[in-house]
Amino acid sequence: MPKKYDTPLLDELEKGPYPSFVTEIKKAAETSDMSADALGQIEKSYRDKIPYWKHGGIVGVLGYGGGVIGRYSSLPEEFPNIAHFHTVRINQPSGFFYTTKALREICDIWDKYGSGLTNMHGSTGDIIFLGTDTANLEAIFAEFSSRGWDLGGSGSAMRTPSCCIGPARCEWANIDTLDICYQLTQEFQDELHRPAWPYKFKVKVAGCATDCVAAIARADCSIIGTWKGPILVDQDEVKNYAKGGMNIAAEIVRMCPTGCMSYKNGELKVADEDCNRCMHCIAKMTKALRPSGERGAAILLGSKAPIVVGSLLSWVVVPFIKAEPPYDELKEMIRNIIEWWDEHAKPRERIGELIEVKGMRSLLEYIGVDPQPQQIKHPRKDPFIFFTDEDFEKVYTKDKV
Amino acid sequence: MPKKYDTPLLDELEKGPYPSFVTEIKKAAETSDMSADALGQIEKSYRDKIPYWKHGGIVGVLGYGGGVIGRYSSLPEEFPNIAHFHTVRINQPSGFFYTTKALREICDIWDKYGSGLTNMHGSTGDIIFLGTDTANLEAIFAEFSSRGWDLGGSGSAMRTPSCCIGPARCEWANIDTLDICYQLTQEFQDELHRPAWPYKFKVKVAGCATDCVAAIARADCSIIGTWKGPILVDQDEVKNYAKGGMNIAAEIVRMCPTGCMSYKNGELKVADEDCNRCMHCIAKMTKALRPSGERGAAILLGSKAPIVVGSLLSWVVVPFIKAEPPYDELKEMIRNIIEWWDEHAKPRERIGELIEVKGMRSLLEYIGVDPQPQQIKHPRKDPFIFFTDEDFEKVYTKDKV
Amino acid sequence: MSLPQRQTDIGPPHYEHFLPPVIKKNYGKWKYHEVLTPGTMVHVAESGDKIWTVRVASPRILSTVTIREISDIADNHCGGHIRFTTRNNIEFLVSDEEKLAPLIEELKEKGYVVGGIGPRISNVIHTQGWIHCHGAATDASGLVKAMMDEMFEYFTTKELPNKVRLAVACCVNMCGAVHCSDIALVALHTKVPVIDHEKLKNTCEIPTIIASCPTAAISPDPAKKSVKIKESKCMYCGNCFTVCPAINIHDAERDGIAIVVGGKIGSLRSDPKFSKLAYTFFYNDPPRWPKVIAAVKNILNTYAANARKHERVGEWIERIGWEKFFKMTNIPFTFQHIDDFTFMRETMRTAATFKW
Amino acid sequence: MSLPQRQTDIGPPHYEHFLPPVIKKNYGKWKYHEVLTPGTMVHVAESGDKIWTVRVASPRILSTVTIREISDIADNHCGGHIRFTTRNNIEFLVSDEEKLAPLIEELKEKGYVVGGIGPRISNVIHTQGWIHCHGAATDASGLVKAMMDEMFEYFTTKELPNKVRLAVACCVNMCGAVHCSDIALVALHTKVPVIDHEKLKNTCEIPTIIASCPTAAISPDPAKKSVKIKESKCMYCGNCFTVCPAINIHDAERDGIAIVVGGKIGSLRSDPKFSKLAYTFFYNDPPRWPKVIAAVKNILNTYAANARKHERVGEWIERIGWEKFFKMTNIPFTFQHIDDFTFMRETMRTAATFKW
Ligand code: SRM
Ligand code: SRM
Ligand code: SRM
Ligand code: SRM
Ligand code: SF4
Ligand code: SF4
Ligand code: SF4
Ligand code: SF4
Ligand code: SF4
Ligand code: SF4
Ligand code: SF4
Ligand code: SF4
Repeated sequence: MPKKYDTPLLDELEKGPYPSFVTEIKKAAETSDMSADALGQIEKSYRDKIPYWKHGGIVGVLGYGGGVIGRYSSLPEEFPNIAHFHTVRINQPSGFFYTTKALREICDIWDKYGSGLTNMHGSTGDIIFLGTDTANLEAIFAEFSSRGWDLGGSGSAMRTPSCCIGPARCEWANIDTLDICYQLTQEFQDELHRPAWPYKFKVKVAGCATDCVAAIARADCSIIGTWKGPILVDQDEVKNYAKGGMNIAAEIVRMCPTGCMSYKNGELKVADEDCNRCMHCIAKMTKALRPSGERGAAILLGSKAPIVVGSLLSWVVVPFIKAEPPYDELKEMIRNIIEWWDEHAKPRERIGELIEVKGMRSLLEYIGVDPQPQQIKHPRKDPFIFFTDEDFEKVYTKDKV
Repeated sequence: MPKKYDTPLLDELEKGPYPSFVTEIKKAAETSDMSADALGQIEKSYRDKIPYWKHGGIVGVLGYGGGVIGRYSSLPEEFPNIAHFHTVRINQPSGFFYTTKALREICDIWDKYGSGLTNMHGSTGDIIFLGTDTANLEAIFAEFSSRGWDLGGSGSAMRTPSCCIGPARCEWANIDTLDICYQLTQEFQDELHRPAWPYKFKVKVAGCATDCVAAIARADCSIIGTWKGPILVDQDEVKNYAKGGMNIAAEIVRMCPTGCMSYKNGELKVADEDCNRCMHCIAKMTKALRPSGERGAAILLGSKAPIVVGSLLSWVVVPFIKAEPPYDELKEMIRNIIEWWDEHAKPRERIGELIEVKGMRSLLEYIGVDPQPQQIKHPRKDPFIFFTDEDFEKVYTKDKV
Repeated sequence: MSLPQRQTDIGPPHYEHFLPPVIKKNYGKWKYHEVLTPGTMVHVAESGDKIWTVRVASPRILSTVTIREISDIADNHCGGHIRFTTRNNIEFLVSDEEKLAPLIEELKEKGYVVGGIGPRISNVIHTQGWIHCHGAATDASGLVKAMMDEMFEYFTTKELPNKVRLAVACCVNMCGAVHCSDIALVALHTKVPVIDHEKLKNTCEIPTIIASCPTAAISPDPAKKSVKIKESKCMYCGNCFTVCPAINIHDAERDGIAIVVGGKIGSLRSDPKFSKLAYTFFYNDPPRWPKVIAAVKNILNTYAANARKHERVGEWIERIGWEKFFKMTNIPFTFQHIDDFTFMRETMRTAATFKW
Repeated sequence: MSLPQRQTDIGPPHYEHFLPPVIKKNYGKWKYHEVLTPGTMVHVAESGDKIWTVRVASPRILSTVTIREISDIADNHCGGHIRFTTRNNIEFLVSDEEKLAPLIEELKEKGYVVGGIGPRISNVIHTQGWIHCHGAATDASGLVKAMMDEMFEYFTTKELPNKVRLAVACCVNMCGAVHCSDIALVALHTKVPVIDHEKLKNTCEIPTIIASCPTAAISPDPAKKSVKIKESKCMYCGNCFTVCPAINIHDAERDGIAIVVGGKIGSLRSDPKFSKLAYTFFYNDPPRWPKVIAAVKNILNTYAANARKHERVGEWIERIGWEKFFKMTNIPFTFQHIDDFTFMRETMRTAATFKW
């Protein structure tokens, strides 16, 4: 029987209607010494208002350089069962779909070797198994991998790609997010497991600009589905929305960012050449409006959290690329992008930071992408312009300018 | 009789309907050797596509450190009369008003000592007298100053302030731009004539946010009139505009940036608490709409051309300050602003550049202005926040947060 | 006890193994969907097939006990299929309308909370906090729980003008979605870190430490074979602490929480936006951080009462203007709201236009 | 010949000496105005007094001959009063409607061009160019003349959706209004400057030169007691040349002109805006720079044909989007359009939204 700690502060957080993480820890603590000690230590943090964890050293499994985050209690005498409390990142399946069989299998492993606590899922997308001892890591890995699971990423490596539910259950997916996510994960297995890059590199795949996986804000490489054709309008369904009480003028037409819609005599029109495919009208009138024509993906690069140079959203680098199996063009593009980064970046420099330092032109030339107005919000303002002698031989030739 | 040069290229620029600077130079060249040689040298520049002027050394008048821009031909053998070709900056009167008597007087002086060529006016606002010899400078200054004129600014000094026509002929002036311009020029005479600051400091005064003197883009200190009360609407005049063919919904209401106007049954309404005083509706319907209530000025700082850190527009520092004679509060505020800059700036560092380096807080605390949301477009995004221990004693006290 | 044969570089299981049959059949051929209740929706395929989704709140930290329990429920009603959302909710999927009511009934019976679909508050993206991270300036899970207890109705019933995405990060590394969320909490250190010079000497690389500082506040201290920090340049980001455990950034009394607002991710109507500082600082006040939660409620309620339909928090604020936002919410405006460095340039107002 | 007694620090004459009587009387009490023709307007005071303005184009470079001539005209019709505008036009003011026609008649007779009021093109803010500046990469006055000859009708008669503010600067110091103009020309150097090491050694201060470079391209060259420039870092701004004449930035073959668009100064409808790069480069082609002028006309005509009433060039472009602007104007999009350094951050697109 694991030890019982007095947890008056945490107990407060079992009250109230929303599901409680404290309850979860207590459930695990009924059978796990680790979870029991974790509960005790967390209560102490609640009292003292500081964490009691130490930096991780390098821990992991044979042949891999990542996938485990080392963690140690700074009070190992007081909480001996969490002297080690490493997390294991297991690469989730595309779209976070599971069978209950699979879930039970992984629970069995974790109950045997770990704290019985998980995160379903971590912010990057992995299944996070919270808390185990260094001694258990090889066993855990053998159990998981023999059943078809593999570790996720950590360290200066490809990080576990993730995606929105896309074509599995969404009418707006322009690309097969689940498949792209899976194929890219497979493609970069070596780079995912053996950190050899300047820093982390995250990939997220969203089926449309609604971006239900936050690709544009949280992935070095944000792959977002888009289309080129017109929006098809079903006027009968438009009438139904109006009948249903929707104020189409106010809710749709006025909110269209490009002002390209009109609504007269019950008819909704889109001036397609002015639509920028923002998804608003489609999302709010899904029965009446749908994209059509050529589908593909935009590749945006660079988003990340604030450290070191301030948070970034991803920048459009490839406005449109075909994304159909076997995804050769897409894979090659991403490989080239990473190669450019790997070649030039300092340690702990994300690709967004590097693009700022080296300039977008350096990247675009390396990956063979033309400059296009679709890449920018607006052109430069200040006339501090770099030219190469070649530019004058090829672009700014006397006969042209 | 001054020398005649062959000027086939410049002659081309006498053709066409718009008034020609070449014609002006030729007019002056009829009696001025300097202008004649200038014409010759400029023709040569047109042929060779480079300027033939050298950097100026330090030239000026006794007791002054500025007001004259030294300029020398780099081809003094070929064009001996412009071996020296300095410009003299004379401080223009507020609003660029003149009597013909005054104009003739200054023409007389210039014909006697200079090239007979002027710029009415320079971009900063001065009357620019283009081209004279070092030997003439003292005489020119004596002639001008004895008749009530003084030199304008140059170098690392207060630069000649300028202003829009304001109350002299404009119904929208919230402040007396001409008087403020005059009073500030007088206040800073010493600093204007004797460069002693880190770099140039420009002041421009506009009567309203229409900014007909480009204060917000071209003055380190941009003083712009504004008001706090509601917009008064004359509904009869609104009707007249409608009758006159104005599409009030499209041209006024839809273009209001804050969306605070409505137009129903021929009545135009403004939700004043949402109006940001952009001036659009007032400018386009001047007979029907006018500002009312408290008047004052906003002080914005920092605008400049791109060198070195990129062009800047001025930033709001004092959103509202009373600007009535004798302008004590205004003058003190500007003095304090300059003092802060003078104390901290490196040589050739404009105030905008310094604010970026030192932070807005440093300036605001020095001049005793509170932080206000009116100073910003939006608050910071990244949580890289500086605090002082004092902040925790005064602002973030335990009882409050 | 012998271990099974390990495999390497196999990647995750192929997702197809886990897709419910109706999804496999209609993959990529969905036509439209309808939100039925705050916790249920139906997607209709071109074939006419339908799939009903029931969404259930999760604390994200799940014990295996709970995972087994939801597996049982999925076995009972969903043919043994289950999924999680990108915001860590649990989704139960059924292809037969009749199965919907019994599923929901069992969920409610077992205490699960159904909701989070449509224009309301869904689960909170958050981070490890005191539960697992050495850098945490607060606890993330506790804040989420305290906040969601108070926002509960917006998960289960009430509507808002649009989705409101909440997030919590326990330090400025922001392992979550704080920088682009409608309303988010981010924990701050506010004191210059303290260096254990003896320990530093033996455990850390000085060049790495120096390079880690975004504001170049750190320089070598050759006498001590250590480093020193220029106080006026430090903004307590903790990056030096991340690369070197001998530098302690924690301070129980001065660690605290800021609230940022107005971020978004989707491109609908307006470009993705960063969150901006609303409340500068609250002291840590576990277990329920009442002032923080009240502040979040203040923002949310003001938004709910004033935004237009479909307007996100950031879109509403930009329409009314930040000065009006501060006025309506009564949030004190401080020096800390004004940005620093080159960021200042884009964030200061460059027009003499004001609301009073 | 003895000089008059000099005075110092007296400042400019007081403006009141120069105001026409009707202005003195109604100072600060104007009620409204009406634009009557492209070159005339009337302001009406609360007192009922009126003042008519006739605006006349000026090349800004005026000989004393011309100043005397316009003084004669002002004596004939305007009681000896005259003014200039902030864009260097000449304004004749009359307080009596009857004086208007004879004034205009004399002006036209003497070849003056009346216009520039209302939604059209007014005079061009510009700089010294080859006429007086050592740094000029082009001539400003010549470009203005060539341009205004072609835009002439927009000064004298034709209307545009709104005012279109033109500017010309002869180097990137931009002694004018280029950075916030609707359409503007800015001259560029495009080659790394050439250093005369012998001269530099004797005439310039090395630390000042190094500090002058915005991109830190300059470093000491101790061997030569001079400096060296790292070619890949130099963007030819000429700031080093400004502080040191031994560094030559001029290159007759590679100096040229860029066209920027979409800037504005007033806050009407939208915030003041910076101009942005449209055409990257034209070779200098005096005396009439036909390709440059054609390019300006292209932009102007596309704007005139497509913008809404009251929309400024920048407002029109922002409404339609830059990709559409480049498409409609057929301007080639180049690497040079994409911004560098930290400026890149704010100017790259951060949304997967596109027009094709
Ligand atoms: C587990 C997780 C948070 C969670 O509760 O979900 C996490 C946890 C940590 N992150 Fe993170 N990050 C996690 C997702 C993120 C995200 C969000 C995302 O991936 O979508 C971000 C923001 C996006 C980004 O990448 O910028 C994020 C930005 C960081 C940073 C800042 C990096 C930067 O360049 O700005 C650090 C600091 C670092 O790398 O030194 C960081 C560092 C860490 C470390 C390893 C702390 C450290 O310095 O050693 C944390 C380990 C905590 C622990 O003890 O378990 N973590 N981290 C997430 C990974 C789970 C998973 O694999 O699925
Ligand atoms: C005469 C004038 C241009 C004109 O044709 O009107 C002018 C002419 C010169 N400017 Fe200017 N500037 C003139 C208004 C401006 C303006 C516009 C304004 O004041 O509204 C600007 C942009 C606004 C600003 O101040 O940033 C301007 C920004 C510069 C700069 C860039 C300064 C910066 O910090 O970005 C320089 C370079 C420098 O100071 O070294 C400069 C330097 C120069 C020098 C002195 C060249 C030099 O490096 O020595 C030019 C002398 C030309 C000559 O040979 O006569 N001039 N200069 C204008 C002054 C006339 C007057 O007194 O009325
Ligand atoms: C299930 C999920 C995808 C997944 O792979 O797991 C999902 C699913 C759907 N999203 Fe989403 N979104 C999901 C995360 C997101 C995210 C990402 C995030 O929050 O981190 C976003 C971006 C948020 C942002 O912009 O800050 C997101 C922004 C949207 C929007 C845009 C709302 C808006 O107008 O701004 C829509 C459209 C709508 O609601 O009209 C949308 C619409 C939808 C639709 C209707 C798409 C469809 O046709 O199936 C799905 C049900 C909507 C709902 O839950 O109300 N989904 N959705 C995610 C559910 C998270 C959750 O548990 O609540
Ligand atoms: C005379 C002058 C002031 C002076 O002190 O000299 C002046 C005078 C007037 N301006 Fe101006 N503006 C003058 C330079 C400016 C400038 C400064 C500049 O161009 O460098 C601007 C800012 C330009 C910008 O935003 O880029 C300027 C932007 C305006 C506007 C705003 C137009 C808009 O909708 O964006 C108005 C309002 C309007 O036209 O409806 C305006 C309106 C006016 C009014 C109607 C004000 C009034 O009630 O008297 C005056 C006559 C308008 C006209 O010329 O069409 N004035 N006006 C300047 C004449 C310059 C010239 O010769 O053409
Ligand atoms: S990102 Fe687009 S395709 Fe993916 S789930 Fe969201 S709405 Fe559907
Ligand atoms: S997708 Fe967006 S831009 Fe296009 S019509 Fe719909 S609302 Fe307008
Ligand atoms: S800035 Fe305002 S007050 Fe001054 S002239 Fe222009 S419109 Fe009139
Ligand atoms: S001044 Fe501008 S914001 Fe105010 S009502 Fe008029 S158009 Fe709208
Ligand atoms: S946000 Fe900071 S404290 Fe929280 S998990 Fe990430 S690195 Fe750790
Ligand atoms: S906390 Fe951040 S800013 Fe302060 S010294 Fe460390 S790295 Fe530098
Ligand atoms: S823009 Fe450059 S070249 Fe032209 S006058 Fe100004 S400093 Fe001289
Ligand atoms: S021209 Fe400009 S960028 Fe080039 S070296 Fe000189 S100062 Fe530096």
